[in-house]
Amino acid sequence: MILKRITILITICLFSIGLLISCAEKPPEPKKTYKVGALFSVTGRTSFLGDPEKKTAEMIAEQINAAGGINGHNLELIVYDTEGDATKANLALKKLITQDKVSVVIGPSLSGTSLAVLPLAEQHEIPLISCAASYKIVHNEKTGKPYKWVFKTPQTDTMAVEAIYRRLKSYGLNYIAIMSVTTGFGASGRGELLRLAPKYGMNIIADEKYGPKDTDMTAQLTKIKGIGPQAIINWSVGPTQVTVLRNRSDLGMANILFFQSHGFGSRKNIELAAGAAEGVLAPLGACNIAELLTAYDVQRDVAMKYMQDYKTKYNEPLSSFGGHAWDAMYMVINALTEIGDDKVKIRDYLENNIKGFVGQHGVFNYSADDHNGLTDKAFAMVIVKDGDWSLAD
Amino acid sequence: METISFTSQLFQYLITGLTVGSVYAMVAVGFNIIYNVTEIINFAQGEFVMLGGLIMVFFHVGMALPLVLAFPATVILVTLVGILLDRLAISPIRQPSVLTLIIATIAASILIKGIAMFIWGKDPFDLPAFSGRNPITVMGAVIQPQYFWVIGFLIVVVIALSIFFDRTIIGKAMSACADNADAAKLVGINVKQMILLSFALSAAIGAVAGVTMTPISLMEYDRGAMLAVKGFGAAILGGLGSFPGAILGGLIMGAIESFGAGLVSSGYKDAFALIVLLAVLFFKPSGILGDIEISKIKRF
Amino acid sequence: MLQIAKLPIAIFAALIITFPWMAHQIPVIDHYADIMVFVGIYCLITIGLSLLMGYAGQISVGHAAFFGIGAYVSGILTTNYGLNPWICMIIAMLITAVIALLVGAPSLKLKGHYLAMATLAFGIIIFIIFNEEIEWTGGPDGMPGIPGLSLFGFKFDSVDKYYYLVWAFVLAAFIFTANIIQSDAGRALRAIHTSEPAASAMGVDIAKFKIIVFVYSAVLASLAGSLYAHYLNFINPSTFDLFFSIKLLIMIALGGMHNIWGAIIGALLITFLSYEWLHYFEEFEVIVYGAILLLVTIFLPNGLVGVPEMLKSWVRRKN
Amino acid sequence: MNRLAQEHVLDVQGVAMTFGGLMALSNLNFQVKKGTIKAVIGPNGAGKTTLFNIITGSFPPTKGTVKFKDEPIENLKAHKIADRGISRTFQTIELFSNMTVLENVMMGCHTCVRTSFLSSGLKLPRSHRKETEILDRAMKVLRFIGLGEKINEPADSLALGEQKILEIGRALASEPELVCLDEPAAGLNETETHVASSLIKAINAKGITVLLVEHDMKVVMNISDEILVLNYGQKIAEGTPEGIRNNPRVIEAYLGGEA
Repeated sequence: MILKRITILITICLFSIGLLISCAEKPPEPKKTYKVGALFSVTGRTSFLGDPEKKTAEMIAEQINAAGGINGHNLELIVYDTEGDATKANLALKKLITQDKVSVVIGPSLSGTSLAVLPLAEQHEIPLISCAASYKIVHNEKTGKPYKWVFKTPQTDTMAVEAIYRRLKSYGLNYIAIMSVTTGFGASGRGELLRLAPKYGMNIIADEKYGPKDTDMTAQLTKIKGIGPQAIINWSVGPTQVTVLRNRSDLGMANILFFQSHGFGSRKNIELAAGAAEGVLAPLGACNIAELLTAYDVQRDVAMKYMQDYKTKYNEPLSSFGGHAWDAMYMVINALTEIGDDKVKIRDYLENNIKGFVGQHGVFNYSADDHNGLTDKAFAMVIVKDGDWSLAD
Repeated sequence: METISFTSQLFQYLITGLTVGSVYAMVAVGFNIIYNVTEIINFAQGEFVMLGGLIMVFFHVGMALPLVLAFPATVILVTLVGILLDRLAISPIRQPSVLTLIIATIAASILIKGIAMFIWGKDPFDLPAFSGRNPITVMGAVIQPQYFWVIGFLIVVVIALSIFFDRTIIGKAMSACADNADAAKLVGINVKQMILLSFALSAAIGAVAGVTMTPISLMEYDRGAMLAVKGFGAAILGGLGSFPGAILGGLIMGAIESFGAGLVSSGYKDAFALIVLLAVLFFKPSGILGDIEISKIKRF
Repeated sequence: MLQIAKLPIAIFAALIITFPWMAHQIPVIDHYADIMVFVGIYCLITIGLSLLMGYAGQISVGHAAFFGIGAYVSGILTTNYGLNPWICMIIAMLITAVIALLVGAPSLKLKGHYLAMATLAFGIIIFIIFNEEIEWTGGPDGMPGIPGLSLFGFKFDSVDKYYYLVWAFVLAAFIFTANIIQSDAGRALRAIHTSEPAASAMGVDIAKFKIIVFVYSAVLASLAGSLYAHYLNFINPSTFDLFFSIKLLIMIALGGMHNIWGAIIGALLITFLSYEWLHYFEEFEVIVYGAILLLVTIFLPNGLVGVPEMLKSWVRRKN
Repeated sequence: MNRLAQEHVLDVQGVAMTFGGLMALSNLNFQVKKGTIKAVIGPNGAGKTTLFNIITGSFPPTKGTVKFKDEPIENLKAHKIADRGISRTFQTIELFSNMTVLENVMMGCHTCVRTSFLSSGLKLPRSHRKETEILDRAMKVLRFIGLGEKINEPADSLALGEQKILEIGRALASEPELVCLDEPAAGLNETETHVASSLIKAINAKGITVLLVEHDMKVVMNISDEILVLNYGQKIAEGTPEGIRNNPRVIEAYLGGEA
C-alpha cells in the first residue's frame, strides 16, 4: 500500500519536474516582438534537410535583428526539432500556435511531416510555409485547389522530373532505368517519375530501390546493367547517392547517362564521390550554382550573398535545402514588414503580394490557385565537370 | 549499349553479397564474443563499427597518418571505447538481469551515437581505398580491390580468433567462462576481467569492420544501429555463440540481400533475408549451427 | 499474495481526470494535456507489453508493427472505404489478433535472444510492407485525411475531449490487466516466468498462455494504433519502425518491468523526455537521452517503480 | 499399510528411452497399485529421473506405453498429464521463487480450478468465486503440511526442508491420484527427513498413490509397499522391502553391504 502511494508521489514529482523545467525556460516578457515559428528535422535520419534549414533561418533572424529588426520590432524565431517524426511535428505545431503564439510557421522539412500538420494549420488558421517537395502539400485533391493556409517554397518533384525528362527527350533517349531510396524523398520522386513517364514517352525498363542505410547498391546496378537502359535516374539524398555513383563507376557504367535528383545539390557530394560524379547531370536551383549564373540573372545577387554569408558563419559548404528556408524566411519578413503580424493579413499578403519574389530557388508568384509559385525555370540542368558544377548547355 | 551476361550478373551478385555479408559476419562475431562470456547481446556493437570508420578517417585523412599507422591506432582507440563501455556501463550494474544489461547496451549505443554526432557532425565521410579504386574484372563481374580487403580481414579475424581461443591460456579461460561461469570462478578465473576482455576484443573487431568498409560505403554517425540489427540477424541465423555460424550467417544474409535485390525486388530485399531467418528459426530454433542443448543452459 | 492496491489506482484516476484542468491553469504547461494524449496511447501498448515481458517473461521487439497494423487498418478502411471508425477499430483488432496468433505460435517456441530476433524481424518486415505497398499505405510520405472520432454525434475534436477518450481506454486496460495479474491466470504467467517445467507440472498450458498474452498485448497495441491514427488524422511508416519498438522496450525497462505501474511511469517519462524536456538541450539531446537511460539502468536496475523498495531497504540498513 | 485396493493406477509397458544413441531406459515394465507407496531406487544414472520425466510428460518415451487408469498418456504434454491427476515434485527444487508460500500452493490448484483470461480480466463474479475456492483449498493443504503459519513468506526464504515440504504441498493441491516425488529427502537432516516421511505416509493414508525416487534407504524401507530397482536403465528387481533387502542382484549392483 505504502509502496503504491510512494509511486503516486513520484508521479506527481515527475509532473512537477516538468513544470519546473518549463518555468525555468520561460523567456522574459519581450516588449514587442514578431514571433515566427519553425519546424525542421534538425536531428535524426533527415537532418540533412532540417539542419541547413535551421542554420539558414537562424542566420537570417540574427541578421535582421542586428540591423534593427523589422520596423523596429524584434524578430523572434522559435525552432522546434521534429526529427522527421509526424507525432513530434504535430505536437510542436500545436505548441507553436497555442503556447508560443507565433503568427506564421515555416516548415516542416519533410513531405510526410508537412502532410501530417497540414490539417492543423487549416483548423487553427495559421499561415504555414512548408519546406518540403511533394505537390500534395499545396494541392487539395478534393477541391483541386491549394489549401487555404498552406504554402510551400521548394520546387515540386514534378518540376525536377519534367526538367530531366525534357532533357532526355531532347537527346532522343527514352529507355530509362530509375533508382530510388525507400524514404519519403525517394518514394515521392519515384512516384512522379512513374506518373510522368507516359507524358514524355519514357519507357521505364527498370525500377530499383535501396534503403537509406544501405552500404552497397552494386546488385541493383548490376541488374540495370543487364537490362541496358539509355539513361539512369537516381532519386535519393545523403550518402547513398554517392555510393550509387561509386558503384556505377566501378561497374564500368560511366558511359550510361546518369541523372541525380535535385537532392544532389551539395558540392560535398562531388567531393565524396571521388571522381565518380564526372558527367552526372542534376536539376538544381540557383543557390547551388550562384557563380555560374550570368550577371543578368535576377537571382545571382541573392544567391551569391546567401552562399557567402552561410560559408562565413558556419564554415561549411551550402546545401540547397537551406535555400528553401531562406525563401520562406524572406517571404515572411516581407509580409511582416508590410502588414505586421496579423495571421489573416500575412496569409492574404502571401497569396496576393508574393509576385516576382526573387528567392534562392526561383522567382515566386503565389496566387489563389498556386501556393508554390514556381515555374519549371526554377531548375537549371547542371553537369559535373572537373569536380565542379557547370551548366549543361 | 554495353550489357552484362546473366552468369556474370549472378557472379556479381555473389561477390557483392559476400562483401556486404563479410561486414555483417564481423559484427556477428563481435556479438558472439560478448555473448559467450556474458549471455548478453551488445547492441552497441554497431557503434564500434561506426567509430572504427570515423576515427580512421580522422587519423588517415585528417592527420594524414599512413595506413599502417592509422589502422592500428584506430583499432586501439576503439578497443579503449569498448573497455570504457564495460567499465562505465556494464560492470557497475549490480544485480544484472540479461534484459537490464541489454537495455544498458542500447542506452550506451544512443550515447555513443550522440557523442559521434557532436564530434563529427551529421555528414558522411570518405576514406581512400587501401589499394586504389581501379576495379578488377573477373568472369564479367567487377570487383573493387577493397572487397578483397574486407573479405581478407574477415579471414584474418577468424584465424586470429581461433588461434586465440584454442591455443592461448587467456583464450581458453574465456572459453571456460563461456561454458560455465560459476565453474570458471571456482578454478580461479577472473570472470570480470574476461568480460572486460570480451568487450575489448569485440570492439577491436568492430573497428576492423568499420575501417575496411568505409572506403566502399562511406561512414556517418548513425550507421551503427542498422549494422547492429543486420549483425544480430546474422549471429542468430548462424546460431548464437558459434563463430563458424556467425560467418555463415553473415555471408548468407549478405548473399540473400544481393540476390534478392538483383533477381526479385530491391524494395523487399531486406525482408527476404529476414523471412529466411524466420523460416530457419521456426524449423531449427537455435540457428543453423547453434547447439540446442547449449542454448538451453543459457539463461537467455 | 500479489495484490494491486486499489487506492493508488483511485488517486491515479483522479489525477488523470483533473490533469487537463490543472495544466490549463498554468500557461507554460498548457500543452501538456496534448502530450498526455500520446502518453495514454503509448501506455496502452506498454501495459500489454509489461504483462508479456515482466510477467510472462517473453520479449518482443516487434510491437511497433502491431501498433502500425492497427493504425493502417483503421486508416485504410476509413479513408478508402468510408467505414465507421469504431467498426474499423474492431476490425483492426481482429486482424491484429489473427496476425499475432500466426506469428506468435511459432515464435513463442523460441527463447531469449532468438525470440527477440524473431519479433524484431517481424517488425521490420511489416515496416517494409508499410513502406512498399504505396497503393494501400501511401508509402513513406504517409496517409493523410484520416477522419476523427465521434460517438452518437459527439465529436472528439479537441485535445481535451480526445484526452479523456484515450485515458478511459487506458484505465480500462489497466484495470483489466491488473485483474488478470491478481487472478489464477496471472499466477500462471508468473509461474511460467520462474520455471517452465514446474508450471507445466501444475497443469499450466505454457504455449497457450504465452500466445494468449502475446495476442492480448498485440490487440492493445492495435487499439493504440487506431486511436493514434484518428487523433493525428495522418500516419506514416516511420512512426512504426524498429526504433519505436526499442523505445517501447526502454519505457518498460525504465519504468520497471515487474510491476504494471512501471508501464505507466515508463511511458510517461520517456514520452515527456523525448517530446518535451530534452528539447531544451538542442544538439546535446541525444547525448543527454543516452546518459539518462544509462544512469537509470545502472542505478535503478528494477526501474523507477523499484525506487521505493530501494529507499526502504536503504532506510532499513541505516537503522 | 494399505493393501486394500489391488487395481493398477499406473502401468508402464516396454518403455525405452534413448538420448542421442545413449540408452537411458530399456524395455521397462512395472505397475503401481492403487493406494500404495512405490519407491524407485538405483545408483546414479540408473534412469530414475528419466522415468519420472516420461511419466509426467516432460518428453515422450522412444518406445513403449504408459497407462494411467487404463488410458495411454505417454504422448500427452506435461500439463495434460497434470490435468489427468498425476502431480510431481522435482529433484532440484523448482518452487516459484517470486511468489509467496500461499501463492505456490494456489498455483498447484490450477489443474482443478481455473478461470478464463476474459472473466478474470473483467473480474466477473464467477472468477471471484473461483479465487475464493482456490484460496480455501490452498489453506487446507497448507495446514495439512504444517506450513499454515508461513503463508505470506516468499517461497525462497524458507529453509531447505520446508521448501521440500512446500513442493509436496503444491503437488497435493491439485488433488492428484498419483504423486511422483523426486528425492523428497535429499539434502534434509534427520528431523526434516522424519517430517517428510510422516508426511508421505499421511498423504498415502488419504488414499493417494505415491511413486517416489529416493536415495535414503531408511526412508525407502520404512515407508514403501513395493520397491523397483533400476540399474543402467533396466529393471533388476521388484518386490517388497523385505524381498529387495535380501535380493542378491540388488546387493551386488547397488546396496553392497550397506543394508
